[in-house]
Amino acid sequence: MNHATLQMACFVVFAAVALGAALTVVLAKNTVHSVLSLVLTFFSVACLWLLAQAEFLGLALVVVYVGAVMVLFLFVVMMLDIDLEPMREGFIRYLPVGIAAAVIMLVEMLGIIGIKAFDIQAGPNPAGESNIEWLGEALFTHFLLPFEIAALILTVGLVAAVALALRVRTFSKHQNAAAQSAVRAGERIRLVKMAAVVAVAPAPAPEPAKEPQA
Amino acid sequence: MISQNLLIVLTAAPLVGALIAGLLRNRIGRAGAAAVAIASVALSFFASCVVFYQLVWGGAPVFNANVYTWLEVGKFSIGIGFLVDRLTALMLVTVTFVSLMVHIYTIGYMREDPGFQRFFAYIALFTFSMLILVIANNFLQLFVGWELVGLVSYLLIGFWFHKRKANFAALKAFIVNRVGDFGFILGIAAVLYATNQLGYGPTLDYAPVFAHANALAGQTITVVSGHPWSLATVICILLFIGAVGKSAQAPLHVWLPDSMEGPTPISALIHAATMVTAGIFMVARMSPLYEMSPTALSVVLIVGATTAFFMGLIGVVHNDIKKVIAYSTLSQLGYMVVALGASAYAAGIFHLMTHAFFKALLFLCSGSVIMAMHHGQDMRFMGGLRKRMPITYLTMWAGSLALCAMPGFSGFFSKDQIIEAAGASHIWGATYAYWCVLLGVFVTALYSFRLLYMTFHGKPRWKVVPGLHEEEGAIPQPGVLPHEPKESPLVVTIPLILLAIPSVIIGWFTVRPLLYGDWFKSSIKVLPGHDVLAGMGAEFHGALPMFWHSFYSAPFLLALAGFAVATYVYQFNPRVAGKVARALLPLYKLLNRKYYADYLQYNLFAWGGIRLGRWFWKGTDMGVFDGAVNGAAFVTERGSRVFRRLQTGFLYHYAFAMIIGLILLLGGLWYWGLT
Amino acid sequence: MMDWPILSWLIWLPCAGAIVVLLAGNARPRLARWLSLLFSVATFGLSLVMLAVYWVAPSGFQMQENLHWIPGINTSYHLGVDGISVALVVLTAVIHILVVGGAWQVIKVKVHQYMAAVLVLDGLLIGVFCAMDALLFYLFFEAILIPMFFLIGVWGGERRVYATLKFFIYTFFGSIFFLIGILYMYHRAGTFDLQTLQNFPFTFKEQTWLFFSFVIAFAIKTPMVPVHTWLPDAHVEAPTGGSVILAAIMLKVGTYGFLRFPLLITPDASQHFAWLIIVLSLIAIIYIGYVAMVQPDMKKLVAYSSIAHMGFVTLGLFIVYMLARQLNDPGMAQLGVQGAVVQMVSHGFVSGALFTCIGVMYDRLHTHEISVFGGLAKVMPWFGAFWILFAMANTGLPGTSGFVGEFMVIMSAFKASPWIALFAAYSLIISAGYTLYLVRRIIWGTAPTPKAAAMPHLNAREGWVLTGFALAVLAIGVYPWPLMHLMDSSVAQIVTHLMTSKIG
Amino acid sequence: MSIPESWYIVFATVLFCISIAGIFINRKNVIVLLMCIELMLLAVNTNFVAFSRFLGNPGGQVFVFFILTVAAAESAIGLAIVVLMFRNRRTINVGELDSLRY
Repeated sequence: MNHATLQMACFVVFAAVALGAALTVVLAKNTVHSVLSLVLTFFSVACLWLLAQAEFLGLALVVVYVGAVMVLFLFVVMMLDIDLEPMREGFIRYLPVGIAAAVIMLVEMLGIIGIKAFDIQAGPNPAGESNIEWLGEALFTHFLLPFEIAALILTVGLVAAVALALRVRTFSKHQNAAAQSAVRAGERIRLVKMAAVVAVAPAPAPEPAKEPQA
Repeated sequence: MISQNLLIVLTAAPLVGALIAGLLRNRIGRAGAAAVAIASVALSFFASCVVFYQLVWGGAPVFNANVYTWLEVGKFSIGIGFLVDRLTALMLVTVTFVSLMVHIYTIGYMREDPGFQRFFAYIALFTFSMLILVIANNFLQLFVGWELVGLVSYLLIGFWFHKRKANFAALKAFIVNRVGDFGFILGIAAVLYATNQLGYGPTLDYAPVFAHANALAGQTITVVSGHPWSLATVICILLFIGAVGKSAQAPLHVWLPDSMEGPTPISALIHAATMVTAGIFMVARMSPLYEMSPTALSVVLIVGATTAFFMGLIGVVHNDIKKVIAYSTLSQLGYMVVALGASAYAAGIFHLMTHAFFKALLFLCSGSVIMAMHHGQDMRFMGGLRKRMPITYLTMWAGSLALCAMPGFSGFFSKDQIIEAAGASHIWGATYAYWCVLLGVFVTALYSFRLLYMTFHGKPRWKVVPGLHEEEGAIPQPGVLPHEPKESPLVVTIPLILLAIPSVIIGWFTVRPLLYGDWFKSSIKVLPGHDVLAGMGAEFHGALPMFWHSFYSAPFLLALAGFAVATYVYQFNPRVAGKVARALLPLYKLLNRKYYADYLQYNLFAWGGIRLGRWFWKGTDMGVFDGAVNGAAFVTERGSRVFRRLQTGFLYHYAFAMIIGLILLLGGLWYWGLT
Repeated sequence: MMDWPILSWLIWLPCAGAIVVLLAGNARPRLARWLSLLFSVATFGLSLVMLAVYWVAPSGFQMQENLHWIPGINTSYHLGVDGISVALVVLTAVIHILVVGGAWQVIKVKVHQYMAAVLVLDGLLIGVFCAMDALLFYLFFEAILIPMFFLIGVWGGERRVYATLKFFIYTFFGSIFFLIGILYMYHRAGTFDLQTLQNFPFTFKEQTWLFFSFVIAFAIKTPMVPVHTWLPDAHVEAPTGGSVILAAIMLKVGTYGFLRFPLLITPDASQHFAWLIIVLSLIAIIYIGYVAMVQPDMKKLVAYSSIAHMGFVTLGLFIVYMLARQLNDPGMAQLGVQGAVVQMVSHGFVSGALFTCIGVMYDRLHTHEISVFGGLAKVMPWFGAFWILFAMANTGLPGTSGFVGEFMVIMSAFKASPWIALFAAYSLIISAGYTLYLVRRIIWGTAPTPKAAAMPHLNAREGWVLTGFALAVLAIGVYPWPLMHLMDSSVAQIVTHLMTSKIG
Repeated sequence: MSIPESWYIVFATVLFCISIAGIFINRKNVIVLLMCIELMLLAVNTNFVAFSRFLGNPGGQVFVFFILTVAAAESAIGLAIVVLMFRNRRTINVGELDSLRY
């Protein structure tokens, strides 16, 4: 078994795992299972990317997606008390439709891409040895501005997510330390002048309601 | 030389008077307004006399110059200016004199009217407009004056604007006049077309147009393709349509009887003496053009003759004193038009002048009677006023005799010559015209004396109820007066006397120069072939022989017959009138309904127009045009209602739509290829 | 002096004034009124300066300003005025003073915004008449919709939403075709400059398409007959000032557009389809006259009469080909075009005055219904006199401005064809019919109700505004020569230009 | 490297189609929908990686980098919205969310 065959075998294995996991994502009854299958998909695809010598992205996928995003999904799924039953209705009814759509699309896409693309072989790795160096050079020269903007988008996304999910409990009692320390003497007490309470005679019976004016 | 400044003063004085009397009416008060207006018209009259003198005896040449340029486009320019020749001068004097008399008379007639100052402003403005018309040296200015007199006429007919009938009469007068003006402005356009076509430049000035009138001979214009019409005929008939409107010839006469809703001085000034004669003046002024078209002259002749006879007949059956005189005016205008048609322009103008005097006199007399009757105008409730109003009585007799062409009175000289001219003319339709005007004399005498008898003679058919107060809004009973009728004050009777004098005598010394003395010189042009007056001049030996000769002539005998019939029927045997009316019921009805012209006008044009407008508005405009617009909006809205059902709001439907779209897109790409 | 950008000042001074007026705020309506009067008078003063400069030597386009605007598409901020523009700019400036004066106490809510909208309109309308670049023209042409939209939509009557939408969408619909036309011309000629486009040799087929794209836009704006129905609705709902500007100036934008675009850019197609415009104009004159006669609402009546009068303008503009090309009579052609432009100016004053009069009546009884009024001659004598004057001007009485243009158009139309003149002259009858029928019902007679009998007299402000209109109407009617002199050379140039065919 | 590019493409295509089917099948569970979208992005990214490798152009990988960034932000916000939605409506069933209906 030479190097190439090994690579191909690896590809087939990882691809098969990825596709199987993806099917589970789609078909699983329990959302938690779906999320976990998605994690497996990401892992397998990351491996495929490694096979394509995109080491940085493969690792990034594992770190960012599996490590952060998928955990977030898991949190949400587990945190929310979701009644899954109504969401499963029509599952069987739509299964053939979904498969049909998927198959049609697959056929169309493959048809467009054509079989002629099948025997293209890659040249030597232009990145030399270091994929990170290669990518980093591009990222910090040509794509510097988009890179910075991407950072900004992430920040905005973070802030937005927090702002959306944050719940302020208005009815809870809490101290406002800033207000406490900023208070002045004059504001601590307020004297209110009020008229003395005088006993009033009972009000006369209200007149019958007038006819509304036309 | 006539000075231009004098002419400016002559024309502008009444305008200034009108503006002062109108705009400052509260500042200067009633007396002030009257004084200003009268002074301005008197100034104008004086200036007219000066101009007349200079032109006739002073040997001044014809004045023709522009004061300022009104319009200038490229080579084409029109000015506002003056053309003063003898025709103009005669008109100026007549107009300003009658106007002055009416101004003075108004002081008495309108004494108690709250619109006193307004009235003076209007009549002064009218005088100004009339002067603009008369003194014009181009077609545009003629049209300006033409329309302005129409405006003032409109305002004056509707002077008592709280009266519904007056409002409608004013509206009718303006619109019917506009029908005439419609033809008139097209006539002006045709003149411009002709000048442009014949190569003496686009111009609307009288001088070049008349000078080149001969060039019109043989020129044609194609209006309906395949039928070239004589250009001169088209121009003249179009212009004549204007005259038909303004001078109230059939079939556009309907407005004039209704215009009697206005105050009587107006009926005298505008609807008898001056404005309605504008058409006559215009045709006489355009004589060089009319001479080029015998067809147009025939049309003029026939229209005039028809009006002269048939409108006079209506006068016989009416009982409203002013309406009778109004129909008489129509008839007399018809006479003048006949004269024009017979190419006896001078006779037409002559009759215009004498008619201005005696018809103004008749109207003012009737006004005096109406004042005495407390604004009652129905002759059936008059009678026996002879003793109570001697001056009015006498002057009205004088006016009526002049109107009936009794030998010696001014009307005799003018009218007789018209009848003779119609008889002498050889153009197509002249025979018809001759018989019309001849029989018209009988009719004229009939209604004139009928009027006199019913008003002044016989027993009083009114009664006096001393306690009667004329309350606001109370309908006064006809023939019931609060106190005895009495003679009008001096401001009323003096104009009557002053107008009666020329009505009686002016014919004696004007007939020869005006008709046979080439008095008008260049201002009127007659082709030798049409010149009936020249032929008549050969037999004319002076006013006195004409006077004597007339006692054997047909017109006199007919007038006498009219007098006799009227005397018998209305003085001695009043019941005959009713019997005759019953015997000739269809005819009586036809006349009483004024040949159904009003009926037609009211139902066909007025209501028909409104119906048509409603139909256009509701049907075409709201239905079709706006319906299309609102329909487009409606269809869009309804369509949207349907299409918005696609927006289910379910996320997965949008996702499905996207995916299906993607599948279709990919399918398309695959099928048609990427390029 | 000549380098001073007076046209830019004329356009942007009132716009800047609008901002200043807005700053005065809602709480100080008095200040807002006086400021807007100040700015409109200042604009008028500037327009007089421009008039004086032009008057000295009236020929061609003067006071031009040409700045790069969007160099990428070769469009420039190109302003300039010829005699026609000068007349219309001065008209705009005058009318706006009268509108500001007319709105003085009538507008009670959001005074500053109202005045600002009026001032912005002032500037933008002047911009339309000064633009010498097609795109710039289009910009101003569209922009005037916005302040008018607010004028009707905010201060309008009960059905103002319907009227505003109709007005806006209708005119906008037309403008889209206009924009396509402009873009096509740019595609072909590579420039938006009007004078270049006027000399660009478009083929006949191109001209036909361009012609209809222009005509749809301007016919709606003018408005011409089948596409006129937005105008009565807009007028009925608009506040007085809005109506005055709409009738007096915005309609002229449409006819001015006819003059600058189809007439000169697509002369051959215009010649070929002139019959269509002439027929529509004649229909406007007669048919709309009948429609006007039966309107129960004064504003609708005057709105319809405006349509009829604009028929004279389009008629005067489009008989020019018959005269200049087929009959080879440039003199008469010039008379027709000039008559059309005089009619534009005159109608500005007359219709503005009529709408102001209606506004005066509306302020008193809060309705435009004819049947509510009566006997104004007794109730408000001075006002009645003004009414009569303007009504007479509307019927084209000589001595008022309404006559001059109609007279000139009829005169030249007779040469083109007696039939055209015949139908055009029918206006004499029908306009007298509807106007005086209105006058009979509201001025003469007696007041139908005690309320109508107790209407207060004209106040000084109303009196001055109406006097301003009256003076203009009479001045043009009595002495139109200066107006003609102003435009003579420009009109002659136009006629000379369109005598030569573009397709050889 | 000996794996043909077409393998990657076919793999990505199949992955994409699975996620398409997933959207149809799980049309009411918004979390699974979000996960399907993640799968789609993964498929696309795989293509980018493969193209970048086979064309020797770093652009594709840079793009994947950005997509990852944006997708991370997107799913974070998406999940936050889901949480909010659940808090307000006590459900995340898409079939009950129709307030944008006509």
